[in-house]
Formats: sequence, structure tokens, C-alpha cells
Amino acid sequence: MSAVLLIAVPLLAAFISILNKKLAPVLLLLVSLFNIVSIFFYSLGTITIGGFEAPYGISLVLDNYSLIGLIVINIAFFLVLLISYEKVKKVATVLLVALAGLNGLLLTGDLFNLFVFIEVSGIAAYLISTTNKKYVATFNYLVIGTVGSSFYLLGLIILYAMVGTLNMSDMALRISSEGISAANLSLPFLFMFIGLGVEAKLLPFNSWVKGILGNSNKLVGPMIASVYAGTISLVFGRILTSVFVVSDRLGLILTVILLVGIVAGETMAFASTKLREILLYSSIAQASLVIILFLEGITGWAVMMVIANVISKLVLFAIASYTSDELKTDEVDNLKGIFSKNKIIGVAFTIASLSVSGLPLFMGFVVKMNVLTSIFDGEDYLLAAVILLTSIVEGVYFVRVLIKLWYNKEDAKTINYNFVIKYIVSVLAVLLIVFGTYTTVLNDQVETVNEVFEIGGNE
Amino acid sequence: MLQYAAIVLIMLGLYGILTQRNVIKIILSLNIMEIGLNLFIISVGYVTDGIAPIMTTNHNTNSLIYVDPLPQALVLTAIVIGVGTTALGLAIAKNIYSKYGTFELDEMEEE
Amino acid sequence: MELINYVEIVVGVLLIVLAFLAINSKSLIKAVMFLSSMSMMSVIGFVLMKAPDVAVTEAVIGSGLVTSLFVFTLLSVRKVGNKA
Amino acid sequence: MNFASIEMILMITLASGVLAYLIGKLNAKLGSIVTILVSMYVTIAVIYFGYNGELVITTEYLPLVTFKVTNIGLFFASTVTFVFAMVSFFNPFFIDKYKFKALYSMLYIFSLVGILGVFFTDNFMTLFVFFEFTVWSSMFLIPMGKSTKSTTLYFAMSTIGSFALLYAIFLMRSQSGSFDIDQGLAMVSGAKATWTYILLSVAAFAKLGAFPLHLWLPKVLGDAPDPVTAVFSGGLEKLGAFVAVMGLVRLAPVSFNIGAIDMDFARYVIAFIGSITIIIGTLMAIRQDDAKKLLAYSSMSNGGYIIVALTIGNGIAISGALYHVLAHAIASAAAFLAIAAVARKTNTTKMSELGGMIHNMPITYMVYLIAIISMAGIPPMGGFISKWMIFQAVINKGLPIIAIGVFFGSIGSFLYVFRPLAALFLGQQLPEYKHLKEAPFFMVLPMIILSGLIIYTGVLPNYILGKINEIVVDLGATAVTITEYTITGFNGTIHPALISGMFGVGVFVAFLIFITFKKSKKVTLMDTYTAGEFIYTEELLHYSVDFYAPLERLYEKYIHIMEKTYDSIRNKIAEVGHFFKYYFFTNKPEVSVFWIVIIVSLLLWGESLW
Repeated sequence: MSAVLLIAVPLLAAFISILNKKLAPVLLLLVSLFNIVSIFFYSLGTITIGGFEAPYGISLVLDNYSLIGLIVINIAFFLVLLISYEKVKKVATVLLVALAGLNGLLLTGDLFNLFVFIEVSGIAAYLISTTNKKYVATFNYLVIGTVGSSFYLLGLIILYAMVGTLNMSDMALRISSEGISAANLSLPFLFMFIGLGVEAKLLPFNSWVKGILGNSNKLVGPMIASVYAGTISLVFGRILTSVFVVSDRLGLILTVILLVGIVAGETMAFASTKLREILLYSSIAQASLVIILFLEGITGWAVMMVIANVISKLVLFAIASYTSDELKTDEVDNLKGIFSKNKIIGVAFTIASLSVSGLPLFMGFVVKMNVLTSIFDGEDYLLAAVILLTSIVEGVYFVRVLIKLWYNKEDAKTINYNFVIKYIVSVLAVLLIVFGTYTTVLNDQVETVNEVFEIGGNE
Repeated sequence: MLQYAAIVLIMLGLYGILTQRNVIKIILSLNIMEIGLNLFIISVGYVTDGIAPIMTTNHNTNSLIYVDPLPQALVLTAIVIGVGTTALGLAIAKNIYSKYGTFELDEMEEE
Repeated sequence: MELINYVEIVVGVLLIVLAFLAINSKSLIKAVMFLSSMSMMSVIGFVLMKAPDVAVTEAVIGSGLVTSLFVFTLLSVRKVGNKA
Repeated sequence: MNFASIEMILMITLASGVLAYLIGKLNAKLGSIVTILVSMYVTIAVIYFGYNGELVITTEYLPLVTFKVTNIGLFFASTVTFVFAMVSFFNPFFIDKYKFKALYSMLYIFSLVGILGVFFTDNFMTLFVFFEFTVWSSMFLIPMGKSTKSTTLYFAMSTIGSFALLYAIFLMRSQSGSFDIDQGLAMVSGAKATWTYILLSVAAFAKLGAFPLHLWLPKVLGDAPDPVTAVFSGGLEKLGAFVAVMGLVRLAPVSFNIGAIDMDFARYVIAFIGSITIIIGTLMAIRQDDAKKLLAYSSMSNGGYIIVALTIGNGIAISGALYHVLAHAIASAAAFLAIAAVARKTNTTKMSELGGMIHNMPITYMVYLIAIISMAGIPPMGGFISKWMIFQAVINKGLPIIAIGVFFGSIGSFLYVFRPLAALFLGQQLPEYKHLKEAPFFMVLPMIILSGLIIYTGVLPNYILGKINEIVVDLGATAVTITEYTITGFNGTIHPALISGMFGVGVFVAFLIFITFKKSKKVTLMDTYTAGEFIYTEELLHYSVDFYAPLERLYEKYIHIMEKTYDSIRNKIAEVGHFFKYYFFTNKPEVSVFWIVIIVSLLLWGESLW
């Protein structure tokens, strides 16, 4: 079997699902499940499509990096489907396309192919976000997304004109062998960075996030904030680590953008009073942090942070969106005390948010500590200080929310969370604790990820 | 020569997105930007005096310079994707219209 | 060669002018028409740059399909509301 | 299974935390009884096996964690676990008042786990993990009390402290190459040493509740459930002292020596802040109406003593500081528990709403009296010994400005600690509290044990001082000269037992006089006159309310400065957030595009300038 199936099967199923609307949701679940199971049977390596060898043909790369990503993203995708099954019915075909696009993003080894998958998954995301019924927000998303991917394409083509290839590994090789100066590359790289930055929610390019995630229902919230964000972060990571040659100037520009993103994200979350807004601003900061880690070359732990974020954002957004769907409000003050009526949900939310703010016993803490260790090894004291200071702000607003949601108000509203979401969030919460205490797994994975790129870098 | 026009078109498209407050106009500006982008991509692969990269039987293919075929393949894909986006954008525009009764973003009440 | 250069310049200028008109015209239908003719201009541009297959695609999809999509949208909206 | 292995203690305790939760789900009272059993077990294990040198430090199950028994760790651990054990007796009586009863028991035990881990490790990373673990497990205890407001403040301040600690840890690691505590503290040098010094001080200040990070202390102690306040003041706060020993004593920051007093500038600054802490704590304590808040501010000023003593850093100062840790832990635990005992019956800790409880709760009254005598540093109690040693150190060092703070605090504490005594226990009795009885036996028992210990530390300090001397030697200072009954300071020797004996005689004589010439008459609230008018309602006319009003008026204007500062910091952060929201997140699609264009054009422009 070849990893092409991960993309082909969902696309095929998408076509079938157009023919039979009733079958579509079932098909979606089956395909998603098939993907999860089948990932474990593929052998690592580069797959070429159409018989052309690497620099010419389109290639899919299945290495340990994409493997981890595929496992996490496909499972997360499946869980989101389960949580929001009644919403899924209307957009089943779109979700199949989205699945194909996401897997393609993770697998592809070709920059143009990446553009196609960005557009495919992007269009799917626009369509998914229409289930929010906030069309202006979706329209914003579409416009910004299109401009972003156009910039990506522009950067790509400039790069192609300079280097003469679009294959990622080939490009890295040629850049070093032909001695193209990093300064010349900074313009195309900046364009590509902007293009990806739109999807990755990096600060000045992300005004769509508020409209989409601030009104998210239980499908859109976890899907965009967790699954999509995780995928794009991983794609970003691959490009930053294996393709980009960052010159000092570009590095400075990007670092400033990202640092501002972190600070802005945390302060905006601090200034917000709505649950979903707090979470979405916090995830902006998280996204910027992850990208900065990739930029600093802390690849392995950045991947772990992506995974931690996927898990915890899935829990947080699933609960926040579900609650807001039910109560028609997400003002934290109106939600006072809801967790005291729904303890399981509350505990899962608490664990996820404590993990995000990096308190011990949870996965986020392990990741944060190792990340900080690496940053200090790189003697980047300012970055570490910024991360720590913003973490304080982050912790404060999460604790504020937690206290409000757990305590006060005898007349807290009761919400009937269905057992699926209860079950899923508690399993994920347990997972956060397991990874937070049994750290050997993480360390092993980090090593495998780092190996992937060390090999790539030595060539 | 045309690549300068292409760059100007991209800028005009951006200008349109920045200044226009009408949903249709914004989608239109997106289209202009995409056309500019496509022209730019083609111009990158364009070689003066080259010939179209199409298989023909008449010529001795070895002695001729082809323009780069890859950008053209990219543009074909990009055009199709662009149409998809435009169609989706227009569909959303229609939804917006049926909800608010206007295309002007400024006339819609803030939610 | 000279001729083609002049043609290129004319096409380029026309493209820019049409794009400007499309963005700035008050009537939506007119804007769409400008877009359509601009798209046709780009077809000429593609031909000039030795990309006939792209030109064909642009002519059919870019110019034809996109324009009709815009027009249909505007027309369907006209029926529903009074203002466009 | 070895019950005296640190790893086992931690794991058993952690597991029984979960167990307490599960049992607590079935029956909240039983769950809280688990807390008693567990903390008793930990106390016995730590104190008995620890001081017999039988604590096992090997780890078999926990990865990446290493333990080490040091004299100082053992000292702190036995103090704090003892406080935890004593306070845990109160849990069953208060458990009904909490919103999440089972959770309370679990978190109570969890915070004990965290604190133990901090004291028994030789690895900074482990220390930090347990430090943070303590923070979040204790954080969720607070909102179960009166109000949920101060929780966030506690978290913010604690996190500032922990992150300062973390940053310091990484700075030390960058020079020593490992997370080992001894190596890290020994090998850090140059500018990094100064930064580490500052950061560790911040961490210590945040935990101790010292100025300017003191704000959480009174609020949290005012809001938290009554037994928890005792844990905070007697236990969790001492984490700060532990960190302070590391930072203030074991580090050598680069700074110039102030010749006149032969003291490093960096140390002098910290000592100065310490004395400011004492003064502010004292002044604020004077004006509190809530007995818990009053004691909280007194905790703050006592933290100041510890800081001042540790900065001086010679043998007698360090042992004074450490003895003060112990004495204050016991005394404040006893005082808070006494107030908790009252509050359980009356549901208030406001002094203006209480009075005459001595008639209902004489034992509690005695406990409180003993505790505050110790806190005020009056002879026969432990607090006297420690304060005497600290005074010795300060005077010998010749630090006039700091001495002012220290003496002011000492005198000030006379002014305030007796107010709750008078207000709560003495004076006239309110009719609605007439029927109240003494606290149940299992609440009285820990209080009596605590007061016994307070007296013991005051009368026969030499055994404990011997243990402290071992720490002092570990820290590289000269041990204090002690014999069985005497302590020798810089300018004299005291005989605590003798002093206590004389005090005992004095008290006995006074008691005899009191008994023989008892002429007071009990009056009810109605039995009084105001300006010739009868009183028609039973209003409490407290002399302890607004007692120091003239003094308070002097600094009334300035008391909210720190609160306002923090408020404005908070508002600034929110403002920055609103600023970003306004410029990046409107409902208009062009915003992002605009920024894209701006950034690109800046880059292109920069290309020509670079």
C-alpha cells in the first residue's frame, strides 16, 4: 500500500458522496477510520506520482515527521467528527475533501503541490465555516485566505525563477550548492511566510480568526483551531526547517512579527470577556510560539508543542463551542458555575487549560520546559523572558476563566453534554496527563523527528 | 515587458481589496490579482524567441528553445483553483445578500 | 520583433486601464464587463508569451465561466432584491 | 515497600490524595479524615526517620527525579508537614462548608506532596516541578472559602515567583551545565550571578509575600477557607524562606562593598526591602478589622524579618532566620487555627462583630494568647528567641536604617496582635453567641499541641538550635554557641529557661493578685450608658475598632498605592490587548491585506536602505 491512499481514498469517497447524500456521513466516518488504521501499514519513504523521479515529478514524503503529523491529525479529525456528528451531515463531502487536503499538506514534498493542497483544504475550510451561518466572517476568511495563498504562489514562483525547482529537498540542495545568497531569498521567503502565515493564524495576517472562531460551532471550532492549526503548523515547520534559508534580516523581521504575535495574542486574550475569544486569541499566541520555535531550530519539541496544542485546543474548543451552541452566549460571566454541574467536562477543560498554561503534571509543562531548555542552550535570553512573561498573562486569564466557570452562582445553567463529547474530552485529558508524567514517549518522538532533519541537513 | 503590467495588476488587485467595501467588488479585485499573478508566473517561464512547449512533429525539437513548461502547468492549476474560489465567494456573496439585502459591507449591521 | 514589443505594451496598458476601470466603476455590471474584457486582454498576453494552452483555458474558464458566474449572481440577486 | 523512602512517601501521599477524593465522593467527612491520616503519616515518616538518618533517597519508579536529604530540607519539611498535620485535624469540621468537598481533601494532600518534593530534591528541575505543583493544587483551595476573587491574584504572584525561579534555574544551568542545585549555586558567577540573585529574591519575595509582591497574602488569607489560611501562613509561605536561603545566603552577587557597614550593596538592597516589608506589614496590620487579614499582614512582616536576617548571613543571623521560620510557622498556625475555631461557630472573622468569646472558648483563648505572645516576640515563647537572635545580628552588623524597621515591627506587633485578642475574646459578649461552646476535642487537641510546642521552643530551644547549627555549618557560616540552657549572641548570653521561669513566676504572681483581688463585674451589653442615654439595642461598643485611628490617619492616603499599581498594570495589559484588537481584528477583510502590504513594502523599502 502506498501513502497516496491517504489522499486518494477521501477524494474518491468525496465523489461517491456527491452521488449519494445519505451515505455521505457514514462514508466520511469510515474513510476517516480507514485512514487512521492504514497509516500504520505504510512503509517510510518517498513516493513519486506518475513515474517521474523526484525533481520532476510530484512526490509525497512519508518520513517520521509526516508520520507523527498524520497520526495526530487523522485521529484528531476523527474525534472532531464524532463530537459534531449532527453538524457533519450537511458538509460531509466537504469534510472528505478537507481530509484529503490536510493529508496532502502533511505528505507533499513539492512546494507547488503544497499550494494546491492549501487551496483545497482552504476552500474546504471556507465551506465548513459556513455552518457558523456568519457569512461575512466566512467571506473575510475567503478573501484573506485567497490573498494569502496568492502571496504564497508569488513567492513560490520567484523562488522557482531563482532556483529552478519546486521539490523541497531538491530546492534545499540547490540553494546550498548554487550558493544563492540568503539575502536574495528573503523576498520570496517572506511572501511564502505571509501566505502560510494567513492559514497559521500569525498576527497581522489573521483578522479572519475572530469571525470564524469567535462564532464557531462545535464542528468549526475544534476543526479549525485544532486540526487545521496543527496541520498548518507542521507544514510550516517542514518548510522552515528543510527549505528556508533565513538570512539575518529576514530572521529579524520574522522574529519581530512572531514576538509581537505572542504578546498581542496573550494581551488580547487577557482583554477579552468571551470564552471563545479568549481561546482564539490564546491560540494565536500559541501558533506564533510554535513557528518561532521552528525558526529557532527547536524542531522536535516544536512538533511536540503542536501535538499538545492539537489535543488541548480540541478539548477547549469542543467544550467552549458546545457550550456556546447550547446557551447562545459565551460571555464568561453568563457561564458562571456551569462546570459545577458538569464535572467531567469541567475537569477536562481545566486539565487542558492548565496544560496550555504549562503547569506540571500535564503535557504542556513537559513541552514548555524542554523548549525553554533549548532556548537557554541557544542563549536567547530575551526570547525566554518574553515567553515566560506572556505565560504569566496566559495563566492569569485561564485561571480567571476557570474560577468563574467552577464557582459562584447557584443558578448555574445545566447543559446536557452528550456522552460522546464527555468520553472524548476525558480521554484526551487523560492523554495530556499521561504524556505529562510519562515523558519517555515524548523524548523518543523528539529524537526521531530531529533525526529526520539532521539527515536532511547533512546532505 | 508584460511582467511589469502583471505586477501592477497584482498591486491594483490589492488596492481594490483594500479600498472597496462592496462584496462583489472585492471578489472582482481578487480576480484581477489572480490574473496578474498568472501573467507574472507565465512571464517567469517566458524565454524570448522560445516556442510554445507543445509536441509537434514538424520541427527538429532538439535545436529549438522551449519556454519553460512548468509555470504554464502551474497557471493552469491556478486558474482552475481561482475559479473555484470565485464561485465560492460569489455563493457566499449571495448568502450575504439574502441575509442583509445589500452587498455593501458598511451597510450591514454589526453582529 | 518590434511589432510584438509594441503589442505587448499596448496589451499591458490596456490591462491596467481595464483593471482600474473594473475596480472603480460604480455599476457592478459594468465592472464585471470590464473584468471580462480584461480577462480577454490577458488571453492575448498569454498568447504573446507562448502559452497557448493557458490562453485557451483562460479564455474558456477565466473569461467565460467567471463572467457568467458574476452575471448570474448579480441577476439572481436582482430578482430577489431591488438594489445591487 | 519502604515507608521511609522519599519516593514512597510522595507516591503514597499522591495516591492517597486520589483515594481521599474517591472516599470523599462517597462521604465527604471520611475523605477529610484521610487527610489527617496521611499528613500524620508523612509527619512521622519525615521527622522520625529523617532525624534518625533513615530516609531513603533512591528512586526506583519515578523517572528523572532525584532526591537528597539535606539538613535544611529536613528542617523545613518537618516544620511544614507538622503544620499540615495539625491543621488537617480541622478539615472534618469545615468540610461541610466547601463547595467541592472531595476535591478539597485531594488538593490538601496534593499541596503537601508538592511541598515535600521541593524540600527533598537536589535537582532544580524537580524543585520547579513540585513548586508549580504546589501552586496549582493550593490555588484551587482558595476559592472554596469566602470569595473567589483573590485566586487569580495568588496565581499571578506565585507564577511571577515561579518563573523568576525558573529563569534563575536556567541561568545557573547555563554555567554549571546541569540542574544540580549545589553545583548550580556554586558555579554561577559574574553578571549571571547577580541576575540569579535578583531573580531568586523575586521568587522568595513572591512566596513569602514580601513587598512589593505582598498583595496576595492578605487577600488570599482573608478569602481562603479558615484551615487553609493556617496552611498558607504556616506552610506554603515557608517555601519562600527556603528559596531565600538558597538565593540570599548561598549566592554571591557581583556588587561593591559598602565599606561603612561591611556589606554588599546587593545584600543591603534586599535587606532594605525586607525592612520595608516589616514596616508596611506592621502598618497595614494595625488598621485591619478582619482578624485573618491582620494576621496575614503580620505574616508578611515576619517574612521581612526572615529576609533581613538571611541577608546579613552570619551564623547567628541565619539561625535566627531559621528559628523564626519554625517559631512563626507554629505560632501563626496556632493563631489562625484559633480564629478558625471561632469562625466555625460564628461564621465571621471580623473583629467588630465579635467579642467576649473567652467565656465560651477559654482553651482557644489560651492558645491564641500563647500564639500571639510568640508572634510579638515576648520572652517565654519561641518567637522571642528568634527575634532576639535577629536583633543581635542586626545590631552587631550596625545597620541603623534596617534596625529601625526591625524594631518598629517589633513594637508595632505589640500594637496589633493584641487587638484580636481583645476584640475576639475579651470585652463584652454578643447575645447571639451566648450559647456557643468550646470547640470539639479534635480541634482543641492540635491547638494544644501547637501551643505546647510554642512554649517548648521558647523555653528549651537548644535541641532545635543544635539542628539549626548543622544547617548553619552546611551553609558555611559559624555555628552559634549554645549550651544546654544558654544561647550566646554577639553581646551577651541568654538563658531562655531562666527567663521563662521568671516570667512564669511573674505570671503566677499576677494570677494570684487577679484571683485574690478580683473586683470586676460582668456587664451585659444593655448594662451601659452613652451620654446619659439608655441604650435600646444591643450594640457592640468596641474599643478595639478604630483604636489606632489617629495613627492610621497619618498613612491612610498611601495604603492603596500597591493595589493601584497592580490594577494599573492589569489595565495596561488589557489596554494593549484592546489596542491590538482594534488594529488587527475588525470585521473588515482588508485589515489583514493591509498589514500584508505594509510588511512587504517595508521589506522592499528596507532592501534599499539596509
